[in-house]
Amino acid sequence: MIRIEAIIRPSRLDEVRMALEELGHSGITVTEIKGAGRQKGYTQHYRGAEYSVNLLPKIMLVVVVKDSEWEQIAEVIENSARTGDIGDGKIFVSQVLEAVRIRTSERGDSAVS
Amino acid sequence: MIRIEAIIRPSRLDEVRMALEELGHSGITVTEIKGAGRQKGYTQHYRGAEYSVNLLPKIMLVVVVKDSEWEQIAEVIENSARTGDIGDGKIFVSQVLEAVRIRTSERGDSAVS
Amino acid sequence: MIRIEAIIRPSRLDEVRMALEELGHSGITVTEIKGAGRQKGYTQHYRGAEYSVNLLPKIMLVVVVKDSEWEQIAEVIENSARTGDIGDGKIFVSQVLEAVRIRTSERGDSAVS
Amino acid sequence: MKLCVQRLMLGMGALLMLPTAASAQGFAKQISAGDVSWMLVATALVFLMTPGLAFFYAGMVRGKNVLSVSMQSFVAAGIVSVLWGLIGYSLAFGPDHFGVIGDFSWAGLRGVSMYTPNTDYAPTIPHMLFMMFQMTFAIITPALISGAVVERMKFSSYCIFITLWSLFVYAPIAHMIWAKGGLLGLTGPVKALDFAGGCAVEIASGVSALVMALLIGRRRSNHPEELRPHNLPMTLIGTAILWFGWFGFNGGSALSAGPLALAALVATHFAGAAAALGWMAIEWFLYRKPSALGFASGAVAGMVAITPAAGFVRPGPALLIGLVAAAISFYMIKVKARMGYDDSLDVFAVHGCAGIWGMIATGLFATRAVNAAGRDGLFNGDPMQLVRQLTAIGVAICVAGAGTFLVAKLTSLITGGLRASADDEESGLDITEHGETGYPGEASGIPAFAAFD
Amino acid sequence: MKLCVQRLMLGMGALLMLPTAASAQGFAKQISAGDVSWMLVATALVFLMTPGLAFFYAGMVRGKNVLSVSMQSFVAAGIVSVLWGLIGYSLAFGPDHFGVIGDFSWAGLRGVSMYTPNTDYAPTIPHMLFMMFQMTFAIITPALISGAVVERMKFSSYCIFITLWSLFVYAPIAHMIWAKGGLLGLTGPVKALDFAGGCAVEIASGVSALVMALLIGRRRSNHPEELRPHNLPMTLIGTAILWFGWFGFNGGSALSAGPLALAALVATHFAGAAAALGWMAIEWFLYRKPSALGFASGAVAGMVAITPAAGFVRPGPALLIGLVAAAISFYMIKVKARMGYDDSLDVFAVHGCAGIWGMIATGLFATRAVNAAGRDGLFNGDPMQLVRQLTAIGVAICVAGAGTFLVAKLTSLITGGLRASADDEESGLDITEHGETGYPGEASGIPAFAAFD
Amino acid sequence: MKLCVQRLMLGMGALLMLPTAASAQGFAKQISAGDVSWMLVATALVFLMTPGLAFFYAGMVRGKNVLSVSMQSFVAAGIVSVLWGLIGYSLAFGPDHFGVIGDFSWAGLRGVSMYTPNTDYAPTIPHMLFMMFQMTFAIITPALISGAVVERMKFSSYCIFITLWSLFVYAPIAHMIWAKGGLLGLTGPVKALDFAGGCAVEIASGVSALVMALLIGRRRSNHPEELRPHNLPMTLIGTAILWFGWFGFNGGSALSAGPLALAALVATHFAGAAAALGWMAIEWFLYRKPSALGFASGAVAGMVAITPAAGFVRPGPALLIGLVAAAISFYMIKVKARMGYDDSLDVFAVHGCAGIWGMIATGLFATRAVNAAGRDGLFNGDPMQLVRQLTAIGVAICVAGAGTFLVAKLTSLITGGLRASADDEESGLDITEHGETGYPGEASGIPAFAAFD
Ligand SMILES: Nc1ncnc2c1ncn2[C@@H]1O[C@H](COP(=O)(O)OP(=O)(O)O)[C@@H](O)[C@H]1O
Ligand SMILES: Nc1ncnc2c1ncn2[C@@H]1O[C@H](COP(=O)(O)OP(=O)(O)O)[C@@H](O)[C@H]1O
Ligand SMILES: Nc1ncnc2c1ncn2[C@@H]1O[C@H](COP(=O)(O)OP(=O)(O)O)[C@@H](O)[C@H]1O
Repeated sequence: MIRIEAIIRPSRLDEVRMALEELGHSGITVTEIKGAGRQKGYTQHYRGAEYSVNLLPKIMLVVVVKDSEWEQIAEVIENSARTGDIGDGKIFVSQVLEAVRIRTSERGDSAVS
Repeated sequence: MIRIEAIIRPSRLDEVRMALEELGHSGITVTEIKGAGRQKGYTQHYRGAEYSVNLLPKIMLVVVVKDSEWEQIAEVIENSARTGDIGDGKIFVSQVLEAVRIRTSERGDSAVS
Repeated sequence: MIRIEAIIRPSRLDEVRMALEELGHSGITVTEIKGAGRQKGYTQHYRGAEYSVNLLPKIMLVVVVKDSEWEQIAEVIENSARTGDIGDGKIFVSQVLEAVRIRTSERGDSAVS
Repeated sequence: MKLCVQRLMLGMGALLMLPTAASAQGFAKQISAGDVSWMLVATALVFLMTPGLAFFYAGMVRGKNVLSVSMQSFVAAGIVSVLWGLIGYSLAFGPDHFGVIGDFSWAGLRGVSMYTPNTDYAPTIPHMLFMMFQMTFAIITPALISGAVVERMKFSSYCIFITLWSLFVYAPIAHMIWAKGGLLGLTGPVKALDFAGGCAVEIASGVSALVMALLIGRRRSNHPEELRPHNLPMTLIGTAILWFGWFGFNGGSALSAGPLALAALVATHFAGAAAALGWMAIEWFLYRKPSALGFASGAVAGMVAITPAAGFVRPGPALLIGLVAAAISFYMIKVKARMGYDDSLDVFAVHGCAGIWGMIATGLFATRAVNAAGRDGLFNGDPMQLVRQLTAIGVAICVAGAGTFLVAKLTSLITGGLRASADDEESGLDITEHGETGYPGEASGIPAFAAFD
Repeated sequence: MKLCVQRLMLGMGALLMLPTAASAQGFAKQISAGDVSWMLVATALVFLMTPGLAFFYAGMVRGKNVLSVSMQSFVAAGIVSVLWGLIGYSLAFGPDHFGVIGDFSWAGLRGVSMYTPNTDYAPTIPHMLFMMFQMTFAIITPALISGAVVERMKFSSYCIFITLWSLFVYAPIAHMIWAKGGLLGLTGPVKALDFAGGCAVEIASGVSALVMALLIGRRRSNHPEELRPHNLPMTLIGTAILWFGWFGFNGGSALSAGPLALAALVATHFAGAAAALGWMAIEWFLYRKPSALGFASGAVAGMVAITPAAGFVRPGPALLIGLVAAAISFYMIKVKARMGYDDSLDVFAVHGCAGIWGMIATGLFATRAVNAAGRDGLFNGDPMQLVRQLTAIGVAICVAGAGTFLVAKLTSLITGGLRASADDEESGLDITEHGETGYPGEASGIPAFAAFD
Repeated sequence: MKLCVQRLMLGMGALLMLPTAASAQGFAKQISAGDVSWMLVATALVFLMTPGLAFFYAGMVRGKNVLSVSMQSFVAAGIVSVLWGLIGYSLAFGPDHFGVIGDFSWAGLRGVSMYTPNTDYAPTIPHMLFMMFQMTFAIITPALISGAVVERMKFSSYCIFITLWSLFVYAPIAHMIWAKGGLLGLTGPVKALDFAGGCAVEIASGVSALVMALLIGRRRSNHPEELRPHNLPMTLIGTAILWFGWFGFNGGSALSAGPLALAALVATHFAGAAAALGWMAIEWFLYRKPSALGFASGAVAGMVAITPAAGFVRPGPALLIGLVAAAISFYMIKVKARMGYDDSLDVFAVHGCAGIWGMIATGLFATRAVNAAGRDGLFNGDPMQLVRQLTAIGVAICVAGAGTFLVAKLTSLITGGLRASADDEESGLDITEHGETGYPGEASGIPAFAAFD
C-alpha cells in the first residue's frame, strides 16, 4: 500500500474531500499543522512591537491507499487542492509495508478500502 | 527500524499506553488528529441551522521500533485499541532508514529503545 | 527523496529553523505533538488530588529533502536541537517515492527544493 | 417621596424662616441621592452591555474573526460616546423641531447641567446623568447591527457607517419616541409607549441589520460547518453580562430608584427567563436537544421584547411576552434560512422581530396600574393604544430601513465599498483589518507553550 | 433616617395641615430610595452569581462537557425564576403553617406589592423587591448542587430534579429559617441566626450534593488525568463574579443600605480573603505549590462560611471564620478522596461543610454590637445560641438529605434514571444532550481558521 | 440635600420638641442611604477591577503563564485585604505624622466605626465604608506593578514584595496625597489635586514597575513571536471589567452619590473613549491596522490619565486629556523598545506616564466650577497649581522609585533572589510555581475530549 501525505491549504480541505468522495474514497486522516516555505508570512503589531509570523496554518492529509490507486488519488488531491498561488503545498508519497484495520484485524488492501 | 503509525480512538489511548508499557516500551509520540471513514458523524443544531460533522477526533500514535519487535508491538496496539465498533482506526507500518537519538547521537536500534 | 521526521523540544524550534535556513532550506512542516519516553513527567495537584502528567509537549518537524542532502540536514537538525538533557527527541528518516508541488505539478527533487 | 420632602421643606422653610441649605453639597434641591445612586449604577450596567454584546457575538463567529467582531462593539463605545457628547445627544433630545429631530442647542453638552435636572426628562437626577444614561443606549444600538455584517465588513466602512447611522437614524428615531415633543412619544401626537427602546434600540437595529445583510451579501465559506460558533462559553459570558446589564437598561429607564424601576426589573427578568425556557422547549421538541445557544438566544429575545413594555406591564404578561418572543424569533431564523440572506447573528430575528412584537404587546398589556404616567393597552380597555403602537412601529421601520439604506450607500461611496476583499475574508479580518489574532499560539504555528520539554 | 423623616413629616403634616404628598412619585411612605437603589443592585449582583457559578464549575470539567455544566446553572435561572413567581415564593415566605412551610396565598405573586413593603421582611423596600432579591437565592441554590453530578446527569432529569427540589427542599428550609414564624428563625421557637443562607443555601445545597453524588455514582473516565479542569481561567472568571456578587448576596441581606449592609460586606470580604490565603498556605505547605484553583476554592469556602454570620460578627472573627473554613473544606476534599464518592466539584466539602462551620461560628462569634436585632453568641455570653445553631444545622441536614433522596428517586422514576448512558458520557454531554460543542473548531476537525493560506 | 434635611430636622426638632429618631435604623445622623448605596456599589466595582486586571494582563502573556499572571492579581486581593485591615489603613489614613505617614492608632480597625462617618474623609458614609473603599485601591495598586515582572518573578518573592510595598511605598504616598494633614494634599502645605489616584495608584505603580523591570531583567524567550499575547479575547474581557469598574473608581472617589460622582464618571468615560480612539488612530496611521489591543490599551491609558483629574475638570478637557494620554503612552512604548528594558506589559508607559500626564493636566484644566472644594488650574487662572502638581509628581516618583528599590532588595534577600530559575521560566510558571496549567487538555497531551470516537 501507499501512504499519501498531502500538505494543503485549510481552505481547500473541503474540495479535496469532495473530490476524494467522488472517487469513492472516504477514509482520511487530517492534522492541523503549520508550514513554512516560499510563501510569505505576515506581520503583526502588538502595542507597537512588530512580530513577523512565517509559520502558516496548513492541513496535513494522510491517505493510505492500494498500490494500484495511488497515482489517481494523488492526482485528484493535487488538482482539487491547487489555487495556483504560492503556498498550495506538497504531496509526499511513500511505501507502507502493512496496514491493519483494528476493528476487524483485516490486513493489507482490504484494511484501507 | 519500523515506524508504526496507529490511528485510534482517544478513549483507548490509555489502554494502549499501558499495554505498551507492559511490553517495556514507553517511547511514543501522540498527535491529536481528526479522521473520516466508515464511522458515521453526528449532527448539531445552532440556532436551528443543521451542521453535520463527519471529521471525528482521533489520536495518532507514532512508535518506531526495532525490526524484530514490530509485529508484536503492532499486535499489542491492535488488541488494546479495539472496541469492535466502527471507527476503531488503522495501523500503518512502514520502513525507517535511520533513527537518531538527538541527545546522544546514537543511531539505529539503540536510538529507539 | 528522503523524509526526515524530527521530534524536538518546542524551545529548540527556532534554533533548528535558523540552522536550516543557513543551509538554504526553508521548506518545513511543523506539528504540535506530545511525547513520552525516558524523560520524566511532572505532577500537578488540583484540589488536593494528584495528577501525574507524562505526555510532554514536543514539536514534530517534517522535512522532505533530496537524497543527496539528507545526511547533512539531519545532522544540522540534530546539532541545533540538542540540549544534552533527557527528552531532546529523535530523528526518523524514511524513503519518499514521489514528491509533488501542488501549485506547479513539479515532481521529484524540484518539488522539495 | 423626595419630592414631597422638598416641597415640605420649601413650604416650611418659608414658614419658619430657616434658610434652606439645599445646595450645601452641591445638590440642587430636586436631586435625590438614592435616585442618583441607582442611575449611576444603571449607567455603568448598560455600558457594560456593549462589551457583553462583543462577547455574545464574538463567540458565535469563526476564531479568525473573534477580534474584529469584538471591535465592532468596542469601537462603538469609542465613536458614539464622543459623538454623543458633541452633537448626538443634542440632536436626539434637544429642543424639538417638527416632532422629528432636535437641534444643536446642546452641542458639546452646552447647558446640560451637572447639578440640576431637566424636568422634561428626569426630575430627580442631574440632566448630565440623563445624558450619560442615554449615551449607553446610543452606543449599544449601532453595535447590535454589527451582528448582520460580521466577518466581512471593512472596519473603516463600519466606523463611518455607525457614525452616520447614529446621526441620521438613531437620533431621529430616539427623538420621535422619547424626546419632549417627539412625534411618536407620549408628549407628541401619536402617544405610543416605548419604555426602554423597542423602537429606538430594537426595531431600529433589527431592521437596519436586515437592510445591511441584504446590501452586503453572504459570507464566503469553504464548507458550511466552518460557520459554527467557535467559542460558545464566550457567548455565554456575553449572555450573562447582557442579562445583568438589562436590569440597568430597563430598570434604569424608570430614571429613579422606585417602584417603576422595580416593575421594569421584574418584568425584564420574567420575560428573559420565560423566553429562555421557551426557546429551549422548542429545540427540545424539534431536535430532542435543548442547546445552550438556544437558551441564551431565547433569554435575549425575551428581554428584547419586554424592553418597550417593561415599565407598563405586570409580571404575568411579561412572562407571556417573553414566551411568544422566543417562538417568533426562532421561527424568523427558520424563515431566514429559507430566504437565504445572511443576517449572520440573527439581529433581525432576535432584535427586530422580537422588538416589533414587544411594541405590539405593550399595546395589548400596558396598564396604568403599573405606571400611572403610562396608558392602558387593548386588554385594559384602550384598543387605540394598539393603533398607536403600530404607528410607531411603522414609522420606526421606515426610518430605519430607508435611513440605513442611504447611510450604507453613502458609506460605500466614501470607503470604496463596504466589504473586505475575498482574500481578506478568507484570511480572517483579525489579521487583515486589525493586524492581530485572537489566539496567536494556536493560529500561527509558534508553540505558545514550551512547558516541560 | 428615612424613617424619621417620614415620622417627622407625618407629625408635622398633621400639625401644620400640609397634605403629605408622599406618594407623588408612586412611593409609599416607608420606602427609601437609597435602600431601593441598593437592593435593586444587590438583586442584580446575586443574579449574576449564577452565571458566575456556571463558569466556575464549567472551567473545572472536561471540554466536552463545558456547555452542559454551564447549562445546569443557566437553566436554573430559567426554571426557578418562573417557579418562584408561580408558587415558590409563596411556599417559602407566605403565611406560615406549623413553622415549616408557607402556602399558596401569594401564588402568582398575588398580593406581593410593587409599592408597599411587607414589614415582616423589609420595611423600607417594596415587597416585590424582597421577593425578587430572594428569587436570586432560590436560583443559585439548586445550581450549586449541580457540581456533584456534572458530566453524567441527564439534562431532562436535572430539570425535573431542580424543579422538585426547589419546592420540596428549598422552600421548607428557607421558610423555617427566614420566614415570619418559621421554626428555626428568629421569629420562631429555635431562634437560630442565619444571615444570608448558611442553612437554606449552603447546607441545603452541600448536603443535597452529597446525597446526589452517592445516588448517581462516579464519572467514567479512561484515565485519571482526563478529569483535570480543562480551562482554569474560566474558573477564575467565575471566581471573580462570585466574589463580586457575594457583596450583594451578604450585603443585600441587610435589606437596606446602611451599616448592616456594610458590616456584612466587610465581613464577607475579610472571610473570603483570609480563606483564599489559608487554602493557598495549606497547599504551599503540603505541595510547595500554591495554586490558583486553591486560591479560588478558598475564597469561595470562606465566603460560604461567613454567609450565615456576615451581619452578626465583627471583621476580626470574620477573618478567623474564613481561615478555618479553608482548612475544613480542604480536609474534607481529602476525606472524599479516601471515601471514593465522586462529589465532582466538591460541593459538600466547600458548601456543605463550610456552611455548617459558618452556622456554628455564628453561634460562637455573633454579637448584638454589630446587629441589635441579632443575638449574642457563645463568646459574647450566650452559650445557648450555639445549641440553637446546632439545632438549625441538624434540621437543615435532615430535611435536605431526606428531601433530596426522595426527590431524586421521584425524578428517576419520571425520567427513567438520572444518568446519561455510558456512550453519551464518553462522547460528552455537550453533544449528546445539547447537540452542540463548546469549541467546535477544536473538537470537530474542521479548521476554524484558514488564516493566511 | 440629606444634610439639609438633617439640619432642618435638628432645628425643627428642637423647635417642635419632637425627638429625632435618627438612629432608629442604626444610622447615625449624618449618614445618607443614597450615598451609602452608591459607595457600597463603588466598592464592589473597584474590587472587581483587580480580577479584571488579572484577565487584562493574563491574556497578554504566554499560555504557560496564564495562571501565574492571574494569581499575581488575585493574590493581592488576599494579602492586601488582610494587611489593610491589620495596619495598612491605619498607616495610610490614620493620624498624621510629619505629613508623611499615619500610625498604628487604627490598627486592626480599632475605632473605625461601622455607624458614624469620619468627617475628615467622608461625612455622609460610615468610616468603615471609607476604609473598605480605600482598600480596593490598595489592592489593585501593587497588582498593577505585576505587569512589569510577569512570566519570571518567583511567586514567593512576589507575595513578600507586595506586602512590603504596600506598607513602605503605598501607605506613605497615599497618606501624603489623601490623608488629613498629608504633605501633598489639600489639607497639607503643597495642596496638589489628585482626585482618585494619579499619585498613589498610577504614578506609584508605574514608576515601581519601571524599577522592577530594570532590577529583574528581561524575559527569556526562544523566539520573539513567542511573546505575543496568547488570548486577546481574555484581555478584552479584562478591559471591559476595568472600564466598568473605573466608574466606581473615579465616581466613587466623590464619596457620595451626587454631581461630583457624576462629573467624575462623565470625565472618566470621555477620557477613556477618546484615548481608545486616539490609540487606534495612531495605529491606523502607522500600520494601517487599528488593533483591538490598541483600543484596549488606549482606553486604559485614558482612564489612567483622567484619574487624578476626574472630579476637577469638565467633559471637554477630559476628552483632550484622554487623547494626549494615548499619544504619550504609545510613544513611551516605542521608547521602551529602543531602551531595551522589559516592562513586559507596559505598566510604566500606560500607568506611570499617563498618570504623570494626568497629574499635570489636572494642574492645567482643574476648575472650581466643577468642584468647589477643589482648586483652579493654570487655564483657569492659577499657574501655581501646576507647580503644586509637579511637586506632588516629583515626590511620588522619588518615594516610589527609592522605596521600590529598597523593598525589592529586601525581598531578594529574604527569598534568595526575585527571579525564577531559567528552567522554570522555560517550563512556564504555571507548572513550576503553582503546579497546574491553565488549559490542561491542550498543554499536556491528554486528549481533553473524547467526543464521538
Ligand atoms: N521540503 C519540505 N518538506 C516538508 N514540507 C514542506 C517542504 N517544503 C514546503 N513544505 C510545506 O509545503 C507548504 C507550502 O510550501 P511553499 O514553498 O510555501 O509553497 P509552494 O508549495 O506553493 O511552493 C509549506 O507551508 C510547508 O508546510
Ligand atoms: N485510507 C485511509 N487512510 C488514512 N486514514 C484512514 C483511512 N481509512 C480510515 N482512516 C482513519 O481511520 C479512522 C477509522 O476509520 P473508519 O473507517 O471510520 O473505521 P474502521 O477503521 O473501524 O473501519 C478514520 O477516522 C481515519 O482517521
Ligand atoms: N520509540 C519511539 N517512537 C516514537 N517516538 C519516540 C520513541 N521514543 C521516543 N520518542 C519521542 O521522543 C521524545 C524524547 O524521547 P525521550 O526518551 O524522553 O528522550 P531522549 O530522546 O533524550 O532519550 C519522546 O517524548 C517521544 O515523543
